[in-house]
Parts: sequence; structure tokens; C-alpha cells
Amino acid sequence: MATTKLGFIVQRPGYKSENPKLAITHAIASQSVEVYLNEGDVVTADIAFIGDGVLNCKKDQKAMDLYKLTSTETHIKMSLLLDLNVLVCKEDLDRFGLTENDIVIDAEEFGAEVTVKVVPFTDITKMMEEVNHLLFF
Amino acid sequence: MATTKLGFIVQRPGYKSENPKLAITHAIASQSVEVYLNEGDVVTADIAFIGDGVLNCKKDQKAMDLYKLTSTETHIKMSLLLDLNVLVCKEDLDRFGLTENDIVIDAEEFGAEVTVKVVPFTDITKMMEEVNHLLFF
Amino acid sequence: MGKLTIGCFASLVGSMSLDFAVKLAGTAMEKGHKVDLWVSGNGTMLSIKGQRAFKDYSFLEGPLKELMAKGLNVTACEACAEARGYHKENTMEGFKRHSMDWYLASTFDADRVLHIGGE
Amino acid sequence: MGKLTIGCFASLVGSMSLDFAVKLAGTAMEKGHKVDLWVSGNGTMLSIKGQRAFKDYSFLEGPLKELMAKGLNVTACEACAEARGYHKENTMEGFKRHSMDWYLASTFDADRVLHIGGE
Amino acid sequence: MKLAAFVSDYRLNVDTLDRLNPEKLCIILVQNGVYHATTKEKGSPSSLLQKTADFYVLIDDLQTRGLGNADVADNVKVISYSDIVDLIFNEYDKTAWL
Amino acid sequence: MKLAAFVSDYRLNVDTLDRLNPEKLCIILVQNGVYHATTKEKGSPSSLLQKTADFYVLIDDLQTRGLGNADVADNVKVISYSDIVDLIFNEYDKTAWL
Repeated sequence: MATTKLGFIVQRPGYKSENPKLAITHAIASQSVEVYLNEGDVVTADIAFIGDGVLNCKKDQKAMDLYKLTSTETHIKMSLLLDLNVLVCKEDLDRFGLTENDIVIDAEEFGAEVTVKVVPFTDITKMMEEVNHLLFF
Repeated sequence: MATTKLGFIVQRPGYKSENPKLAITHAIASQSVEVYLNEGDVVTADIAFIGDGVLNCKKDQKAMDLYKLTSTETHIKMSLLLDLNVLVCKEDLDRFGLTENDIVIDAEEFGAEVTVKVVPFTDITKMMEEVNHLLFF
Repeated sequence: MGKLTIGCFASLVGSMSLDFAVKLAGTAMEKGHKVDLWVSGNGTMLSIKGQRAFKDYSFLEGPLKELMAKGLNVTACEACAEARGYHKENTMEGFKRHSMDWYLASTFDADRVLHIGGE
Repeated sequence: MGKLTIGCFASLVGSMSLDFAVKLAGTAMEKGHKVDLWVSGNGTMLSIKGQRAFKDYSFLEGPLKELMAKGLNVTACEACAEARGYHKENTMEGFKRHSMDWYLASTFDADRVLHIGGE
Repeated sequence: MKLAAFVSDYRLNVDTLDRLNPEKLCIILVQNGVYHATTKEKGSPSSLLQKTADFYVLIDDLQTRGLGNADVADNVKVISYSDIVDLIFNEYDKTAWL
Repeated sequence: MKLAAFVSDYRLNVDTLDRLNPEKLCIILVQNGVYHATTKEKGSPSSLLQKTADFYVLIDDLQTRGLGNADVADNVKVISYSDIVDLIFNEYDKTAWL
């Protein structure tokens, strides 16, 4: 019985490249990893949005209406529904003049119980220290 | 009998994206465009390297030896062989501390008669004014 | 009314440059302009038939077929497509494949050229 | 000796990140390490069989086959491949296709993970 | 030259716009370029908006990113795809995608 | 944390390196990141080289671009693929590709 912890760090805004969405979909895949592992072994995935990456978290993204494409907002909500730990850097939100009111915080409409956590960068550093491997997007 | 002039402007270094090479291969395609046009009608393509794009022009690129990939240097020589007008911004070479000795200037080994022209940016501006359409890479 | 030639080198998935190109092409045609669309490099992915309509990815086969029916002239770079494993038999009906000179020829009588290259 | 898991999301043509990933994998294996290679997004292009060996483009089918013969474990994201028109029948022999959890499972007992994502 | 320049990224990796000096210039913000119209970092708008040019931003690409008219700087006009077609055909003779 | 950070581009569009403060840091310059090791703009070396870190540059990627040992700044060590494998297995515990 062992746990491997991964930290997914999203540093860039969405829609210019597939990377921010792939970060979320890969992190979500931690929920089905058991089929490859021995009983009790797990892989966990925390997601942190830092730098320009926090722009992915803006709410009311109309990608589906305008381009028939699932929004990054919806992807973030899916990760909450699956109980992932999602961190957003407070200093970067501040830098862009964004508050918790401007970003995706919960996915209550899907029944998600966890919420996005707006945290100081020191908490993200701590997560980076604690995980076994880092994946930067 | 008419002529349409195109200006291909390469602003980025090579090998990170296919764009600088595609600029050259598309410009070279001006030499075979007549099959689609009426007799006497032509399309010309000038190529200008500006900004970080001048780094494409460094000589002695070992891409074939190391990665089995045609170098951007070879592509530039092909464009000289086909008599294209290739301009390199002097101010940008100066900025990087590069001289004519550091870059591809001719393709004499293939029998090319034209050479790369190191010119001040004002000459590139003039080319941009004179062409019918610009294509930035 | 004029002619617009659009060239796009970006991948179908990720950058949304092809989404932009197809929407712009459709809008220009609605306004009575003639449009040629050239895709090269990773943009040749646009030419494949039977694109899977995952909602997570751009899916432009539908809108593209509508525009082709209305006269959109769309061509992929043959060498770029082959290098990516996209062969003639996987190409959407009506989507042409030529060498790069097709794009340059299209600019010959174009009133405007929008080359979407940067990345 | 350890285990290295490499993930790469970049296209076969253009960025040279896959060239880097394959060369690094080969070098690590020569030094006695075990290597898993995961390709996702545009990187799934690496999985296609019958890659045309144009010298203008990266051509990694050859080196990859050699490494697979020596034990390289290489897998493409199935959904990413399908979205790009790369189907099972076009996949190089020995190149596996799985969902993204394969990559995460590979990291479970990896000593080092190099995730090549940025662009 | 009358140039319509498209800016499609927020962190531009080219400085071409600083060199060009066309008779008439507009900058059309599309894709992640729309952040130049909306984002203030530490209270300062994007330095791009200080250039001498007419500025436009595409509404579809604003809304895709959760942004709207209220977020846009005063000197940037919000436009549609239809407006882009008219601009490039009627008011400019060349385009540049940077 | 002992972090081996790969820099693969010349014009970095992220500022992540400015935020990280690991116990031990190296920066491995690969692909177009090699220009940080070789390029002086107006005589000044890349600001990246001023960070507190050990610097390495991949010889294959230098030579691919027409560059070589003689072009490399004094505080950057020229290394091979084999050296990269040894660095990440023996001296660092995590990697970051920026």
C-alpha cells in the first residue's frame, strides 16, 4: 500500500494551446489509475493555477455557445466533482485585479462537495515540496 | 500579364516550430506557380528575416548530423539557388553581435548566383510597402 | 465584392486558429466575398474525414462541409498531410490536396490575404 | 538503476520536443534505466506507422522501433489519437494505446518523471 | 501602407509591432490577444494599448474567456467577425498576424 | 526540493522560475533555450543567467543551431544527453519543463 503524489502546475492561459485542458484531464485520470496498480496503491493529483494560468479560472466562459467547445471552466468543475484538490494563486489573482467572485469556485450544480482553494503562493510551494513528481503545463 | 508580389517575414527562430521552414518552402513554391496561372502572370516571393528570426541564418547548423533533419541553413541555400530575394536585417544581426561571417551568405556549392542581402530595416520596410501581400511567420 | 485568401498553419486541436479561420471564412462568404482557404503544417488535420465529435476538441467537419457546399475553396498541403499520416483516402470529400504553389497562386488575384502563421 | 517516465505533448513535426524525448529515452536505456514514454495531444502523431521519411521532417519511426525492441514501453493517449484521425489500424506495432490513467500509473513507481508540456 | 495587425497572444514573443510604422495601423485583438484589452496587471493596462493605432477586440473571443464589454479598456472597440471582414476589405490594404 | 528545470525557449512566456526557490536548482538549456547560453543582446547576456542556479546547455542543441562551445557563457557547462540522465537521476529529485 503506497501513494504517489503528483502536482500539476498550470502556468499559461487556455485556448491558445491544449495544455491547460490536458493538465486537468490527466489529473482527473488519477481517479481511475487503480486498474493498473496493486490493491491499495494510489496516485493522487493536485492542480495549481499560477501566473497567467489563473486566467483559466475566469467564470462564465462561453466557449460552447460560440465555438461548440467544452470550456476550461467546465473542466475545472469536473475536477471538483471528482474531489481533486484545486489551488489558485492568490497573488496572481490580485495582480490581475481578480477576486473569488470572478472565478470558478464550486460546482454545486453537479453536486461537487469540494471547492477551489484560493491560497497564497507559499501554500503552492508547500504542495510542490510534498508531491513526488511535478508536471508543468 | 500581371505580377503579384508577396513578402514573407520570418520573425522567430527555427526548430521550435515549423514556421520558419514553411516560410521558405512556401516562398520557393513561387517558382512553380505558373501551372495555375495564365501565361505571363507571375507571383514573386521575397523573404526577410527580422528580430529573433535572424537566428535562422546562422551557418554551420548540424541538424542533419544530430537529428537527421534538414537544417534551416539548407533551406535558405535552396531559396538562393532558386534566385529568391533573401533579406536579413542588419540592425538585428548587430543586436546579437553577429556579422556576415556568422551567417549563410551564398550557396556557391550548389551553383547559386544570388546571395543573401544584409540590409538596414528601412530596406525591409520598403519591401513591405512594395509587395501586394504580407505573410508573417 | 472581393476575394480573401486565408492560410492557416495551426493544429485543429488546441490553438483555435482554425476555428477562427473557418468562422472568418464563413462570415466573409455571407457578405458576398469569395474565399480560398489553405491549410499547411499541422493545419492539415482539418482535412481528415470522420473527425470524432468529442466536445473537448474543435470539430470543424460540419461547418466546413456547409461552407464547401456554398463555394468555399479549401486545399491542404499534400506533403504536410502525408508527413502526418493523412492520406488521400482519409480526406474529406471536396477538400483538395495540392503542393504549396496552390496557395501562392490563390494570392495572385486575391484582394486580401490573411496568413495565420505565428506561434 | 531507476525508472524514468517521460510524457510528451508536442507534435512530431516542428518543435523537436519528441526528438528530444526519444533521444533522452534511448540514452537513459543505454545507461541501464527503464523508460516509459507517454505521448498525448499532438504528440500522438509519433504513434503512426508508415511515417514518410521526408528529410524535412522529423522521422522517429526507425529509432523508436529500435528502442521498443530493447524494452522501451511506449503508449499514446487513445482519445487524443482518435481526435486526430489516428486509429488503431494505423498504429505502429508495439505502440500501445490507453487512456490517460496509463501515464499516471506509470509515474507510480517511477524514480523520475519528465513531463514535456510547455508551449 | 494601411496595415491591419492581428494580435493573438498575450505574451508576445516578437517585437515586430515596435518596428512597423505604417501610414495607418489598426490592432485587432483576437484569441488570447483579447487579454491586452481587458487585463490590468497591478493596475496598469497592457503597454500594447499605448501604441498609435486603432484598437479592436473580437467579442466572440472575449466571451469565450469569460470576459465582456464591461471589461474592455476605453480605447478599444468591441467588434464582430463581420466587422473584421469589413475592416480588412474596406479600410486596410494589408494584414499581419503576429 | 532539488529541482532540475528545463528551459526550451528563448522568449519565455512564463515567470515561474522567478517564483521557485528550491533548496537546489539547476537550469538545463535545451532546444531554443540554448540561446540563453550564447546570445548577447546589445552586449548583455540573458538575464536568466543571473539566477542562483547551476547552468547546463545541451551540446546537440547548440550544434543544431550553428553554435558551439566557444559561443557559451562562462558560467554555463556544456553537456550531453548522457549527462542529463545522470543529473536528473543522481543530483535532483524533481524536474520541471517550463
